[in-house]
Amino acid sequence: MDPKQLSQKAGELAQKAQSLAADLGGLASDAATVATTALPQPAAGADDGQFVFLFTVFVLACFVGYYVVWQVTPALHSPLMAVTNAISSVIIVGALVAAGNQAGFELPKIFGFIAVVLASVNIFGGFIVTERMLGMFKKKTR
Amino acid sequence: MDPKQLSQKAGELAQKAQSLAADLGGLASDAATVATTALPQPAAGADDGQFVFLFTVFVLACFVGYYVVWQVTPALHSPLMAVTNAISSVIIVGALVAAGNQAGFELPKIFGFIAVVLASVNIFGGFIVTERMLGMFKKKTR
Amino acid sequence: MDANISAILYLVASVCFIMALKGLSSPTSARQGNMFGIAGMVIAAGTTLAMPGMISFELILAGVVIGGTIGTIIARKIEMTALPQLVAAFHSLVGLAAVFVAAAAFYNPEPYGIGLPGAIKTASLVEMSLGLAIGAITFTGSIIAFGKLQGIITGAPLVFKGQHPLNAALGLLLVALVVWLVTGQGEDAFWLIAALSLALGFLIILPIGGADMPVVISMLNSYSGWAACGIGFTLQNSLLIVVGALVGSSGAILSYIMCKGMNRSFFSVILGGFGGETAGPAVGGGGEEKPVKAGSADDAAFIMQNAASVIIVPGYGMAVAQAQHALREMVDMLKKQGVTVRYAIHPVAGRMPGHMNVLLAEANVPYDDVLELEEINRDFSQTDVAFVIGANDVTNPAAKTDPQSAIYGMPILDVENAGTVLFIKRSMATGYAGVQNELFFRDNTMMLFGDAKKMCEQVIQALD
Amino acid sequence: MDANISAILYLVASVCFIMALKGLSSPTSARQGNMFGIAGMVIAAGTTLAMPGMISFELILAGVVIGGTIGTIIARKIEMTALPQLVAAFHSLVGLAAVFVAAAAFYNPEPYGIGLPGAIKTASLVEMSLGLAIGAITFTGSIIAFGKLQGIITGAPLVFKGQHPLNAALGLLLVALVVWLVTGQGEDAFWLIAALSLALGFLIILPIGGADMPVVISMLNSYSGWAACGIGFTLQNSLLIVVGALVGSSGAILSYIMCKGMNRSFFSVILGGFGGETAGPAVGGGGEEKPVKAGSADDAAFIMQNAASVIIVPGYGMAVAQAQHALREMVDMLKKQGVTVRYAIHPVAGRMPGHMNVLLAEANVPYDDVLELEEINRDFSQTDVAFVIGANDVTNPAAKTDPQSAIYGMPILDVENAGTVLFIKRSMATGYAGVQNELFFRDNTMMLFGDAKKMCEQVIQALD
Ligand SMILES: NC(=O)c1ccc[n+]([C@@H]2O[C@H](COP(=O)([O-])OP(=O)(O)OC[C@H]3O[C@@H](n4cnc5c(N)ncnc54)[C@H](OP(=O)(O)O)[C@@H]3O)[C@@H](O)[C@H]2O)c1
Ligand SMILES: NC(=O)c1ccc[n+]([C@@H]2O[C@H](COP(=O)([O-])OP(=O)(O)OC[C@H]3O[C@@H](n4cnc5c(N)ncnc54)[C@H](OP(=O)(O)O)[C@@H]3O)[C@@H](O)[C@H]2O)c1
Repeated sequence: MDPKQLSQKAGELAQKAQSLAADLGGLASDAATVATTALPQPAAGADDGQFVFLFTVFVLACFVGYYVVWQVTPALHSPLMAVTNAISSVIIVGALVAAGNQAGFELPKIFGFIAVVLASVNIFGGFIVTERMLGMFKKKTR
Repeated sequence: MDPKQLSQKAGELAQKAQSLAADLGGLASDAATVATTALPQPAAGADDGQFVFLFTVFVLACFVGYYVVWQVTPALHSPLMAVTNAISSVIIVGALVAAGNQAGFELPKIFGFIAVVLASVNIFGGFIVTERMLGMFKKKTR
Repeated sequence: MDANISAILYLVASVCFIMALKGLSSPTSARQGNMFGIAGMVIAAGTTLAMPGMISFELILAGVVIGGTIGTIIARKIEMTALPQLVAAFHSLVGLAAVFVAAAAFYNPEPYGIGLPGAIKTASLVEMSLGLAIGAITFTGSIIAFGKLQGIITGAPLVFKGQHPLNAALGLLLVALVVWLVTGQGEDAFWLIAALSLALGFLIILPIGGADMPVVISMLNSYSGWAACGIGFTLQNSLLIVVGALVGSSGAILSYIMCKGMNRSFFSVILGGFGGETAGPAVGGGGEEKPVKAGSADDAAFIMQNAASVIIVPGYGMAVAQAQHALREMVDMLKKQGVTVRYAIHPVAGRMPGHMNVLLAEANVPYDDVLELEEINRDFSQTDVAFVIGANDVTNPAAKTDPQSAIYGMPILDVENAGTVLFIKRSMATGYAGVQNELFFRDNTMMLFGDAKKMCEQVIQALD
Repeated sequence: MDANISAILYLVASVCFIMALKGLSSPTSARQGNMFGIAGMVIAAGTTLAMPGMISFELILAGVVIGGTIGTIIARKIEMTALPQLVAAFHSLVGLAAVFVAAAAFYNPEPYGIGLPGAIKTASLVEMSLGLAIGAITFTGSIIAFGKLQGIITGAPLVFKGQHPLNAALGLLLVALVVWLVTGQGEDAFWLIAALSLALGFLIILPIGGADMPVVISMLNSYSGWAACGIGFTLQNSLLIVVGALVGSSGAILSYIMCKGMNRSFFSVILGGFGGETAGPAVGGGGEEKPVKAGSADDAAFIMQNAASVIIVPGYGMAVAQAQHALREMVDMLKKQGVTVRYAIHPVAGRMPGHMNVLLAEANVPYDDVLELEEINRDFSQTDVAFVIGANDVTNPAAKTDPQSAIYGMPILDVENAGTVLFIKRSMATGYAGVQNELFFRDNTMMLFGDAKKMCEQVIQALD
């Protein structure tokens, strides 16, 4: 290897080292951003904390459900059945995600579509029939 | 610069480059671990999500409070006042943290101590006086 | 849409649903409550549609239009007497929808954030299969309930030997399949679970008698609520948790109220084999030897015209005969002639909770004339006439006097304390519980044999 | 302890506190409810003590022993008639404790995870100063309430000109100080807020009349509940949020019930200047010219002995005279002589909600003899004697007939419908509302002037 070649190589190496250093800097700053903006990812710890919160919500919602249902007057127990039926169709939320998340006509999308249809029957039917029932209850006109 | 020197330098450089590359590899893997194990840090986004959950808890708790208090029989409104008084002393939780978190006798610790004393008066006093009141309510003996 | 904004909107929707049920605490606030319910549903669906991943809306639009139209037509056309069937039918649809949502999530789990196809998180798979199984059981179970209530399937309990061991074995098999699904993530396991659950739905509900169907529907409703909670945990969605808890409590409490009203344990209902005598007028009990005082519409009209106060006790027969309108006309005429008339409703009169109230409301009876058992039971002793129309078990004093009776312990309306008791029914047949009613043979009882509607119309003519 | 375990334990504590209030829905379940409350508190404190950062426990132990002893002694010694004062006194301590917790968090924010000294998060600082201000206002406000109820401070409203503008100005100043604290993080700002809030507590409560104190205490209670919610948000602690919401609703609903019982708006209570006539027997209204029929204990004994039914209406005077035991003895004697005796309680009789119920319970009156206004009001017309002991406003028919009256619209006990009305009071003075009671001048009224307890004892002697 002659000095010229060598010096050239050395120059190249130096350049490479520099670019490596630059890369490194970039990566370091990337790493920093990643570390600081860290989105709440489904890591084990975070999930657990989430679970406790969800469980808290669940427990409180059970209390609310208990009180709110016991306060329903017996005369309106039929509308109650109809309206809870309609309300339980919120699972349409899951169906919407399945039906709207991809383009095309794949299997999950078809499933989502069917679920949307079924849930819609229930939602419209349930609320309308409840409305019809409730519309019939009238006070004495004196 | 003679070739020997140069080749030495080049060798050094190459070594440096290598160690740089190694560092870089380490950093990259660090970055990866950071990114994957990302703990839920108090970054803006995570905090907000927490807020929504806490707010959900708050709303549901208000419903529970509404129902549970309206169901209290008017005859027991005095015990209700006494027991809510006792219960509102859960702020002792904050006082305990202040009084137990450091050794020594600094100002915040003294504050915590005073708060513990005050809250304890309330907790013991409140529950005992409620118990006394409730103990007096008796059914007709026939 | 930002995840926080959508979380807040979901919370708003949850509050709307709570308000919807809260409204039902009184007839005056109930319609407003229903509006809250609709608002909640619109907010929930709208929020979901506005979420980032949503890119194609044609199918959704088509689905809502199709489903919405069908639902609207059914709800508008349905007769109020067919309510129990309708609720059962709608309920089966919720179950089927849950099955399809589970399938969609199984084949394309990414948008739900629960893993990749073939690599779904264990917890999510367990919850998913729970939702799938409950959904499928609800589907077939509700279909059977619908058939029984509509009279397509015999209301009699279909009992065969070894039923309960078979169901238990299938239940164990179901658990094994879930384990297989979780470990293997296979399609086969998924669809086997679905098929087995569909079969279980049939098997569990067939042995239960027709008149117990409302308890069954409420129970299934409750289960599907708890399943929704489970899905809410998977998707970290507090809306589903809140709604699930509401629906779950509602179903559980209604089942409890019904069981209490019938004085039967929840288990005895679910184990089935009760209520064979429901379908049509049964081959009358062995009591027909004893003398019975039968009367005509004219007699009834005369007695009621000369009474100061009358209490009407409607039951399942009024619904069968669709007699509520004729009844209300009759009452109007009596009122015009100065008779005080009120209605007494037993908590389990008819075939679903609140059944009688809705029918009377349909016939324009003001709800303040309609009283619950506790409110009116003491007044029978100061009443001249108890006019029992198509009710039987809910008036049977055997519930108080005969510890051997199937209905012993059930609270009853004390019609026997009234001056005269008029009974409209077609025969001497027993009611749902299959217990003979000794009131029929009392001195102060007069039987008015015939269809409830026709009898009311005849009384109206006689009153004219 | 793991953060999740402690979160679950906090949830358990929250449920315990909910059950504590739920228990109060009936006297039979109430004591069990109180046990739940105690359990909740133990769990909450225990969980906190087991958290990682906790290293020194001597001071805590000392604090709990000292505070616990004081609290126990007070609660055991206190007379039941002094309940309103006691609640006020305890309440002031909660306020002061909140102030000290805020100070501790300000000087050493790290363990609370809200920042470093001098660099506390803005949101936390705002919430902290809110907690501080409400705590300080509660402290001095409750002390004044205590003083007024105990009779140390005059119950009369202390009104001076420009009061409301002054309070408003101080309120604005408070807001400015909070802004200063948040921007500057300075100690001065912190303590200025504390001082100003203490002053505000005095100024807001002094102008409010003595008998309105229960409303004030409930209101302060409610505020401190909401403040606890705020702290819960800061510390991301759902226990504090749930408890805060419970206490907040309880205070708000009790204030509402009291205001409704007095038919006054919440605002009119808070603006003060009402109820000057409370302290001691006032210089009688201008009505003493009209003739009044005064009777003796012997007359009263004779009338009641010969009655079939008597309704007792207790009021604030019974509490003042501590007459409940003598009253119960008198009632026992009447019952032995075959008289039906019941008690009628007005929702705002006495000086705190449920005041009369506790006093009667103390005197061993069974709670099923004690009826609420709605339950018994219709029965007065079928009753021979209404025996009103130390009550006045709650029986005043001006609430129904005189739209000019201060109490117009307040629901009242219709004692006037009874055959004879007996009134025990010391003079012709008005009650808390300062309105003359025209019942005193009716033909079927007999006044029994004297101390309630002494009068009962005389009636007992006469009955013997
Ligand atoms: N409401 C609920 O939620 C619910 C739920 C589960 C179970 N159940 C059960 O259902 C029963 C309800 O009691 P109930 O008194 O309403 O009904 P019931 O005891 O079943 O009696 C109904 C009577 O109506 C008569 N009837 C039928 N069709 C008629 C017609 N067209 N015209 C005139 N009469 C007619 C029948 O006698 P004839 O055949 O002689 O005409 C029968 O005796 C209870 O046993 C209860 O436990 C109710
Ligand atoms: N309960 C609550 O929560 C609450 C809250 C806020 C306000 N308030 C107000 O408090 C009032 C309560 O009505 P109330 O009828 O119970 O009381 P009241 O109207 O204040 O009357 C009490 C009467 O007791 C008499 N009295 C006082 N000491 C007595 C003694 N030692 N022996 C015999 N009689 C004595 C007084 O007349 P003499 O001076 O002639 O003896 C007075 O007229 C209402 O105006 C209500 O709005 C109540």
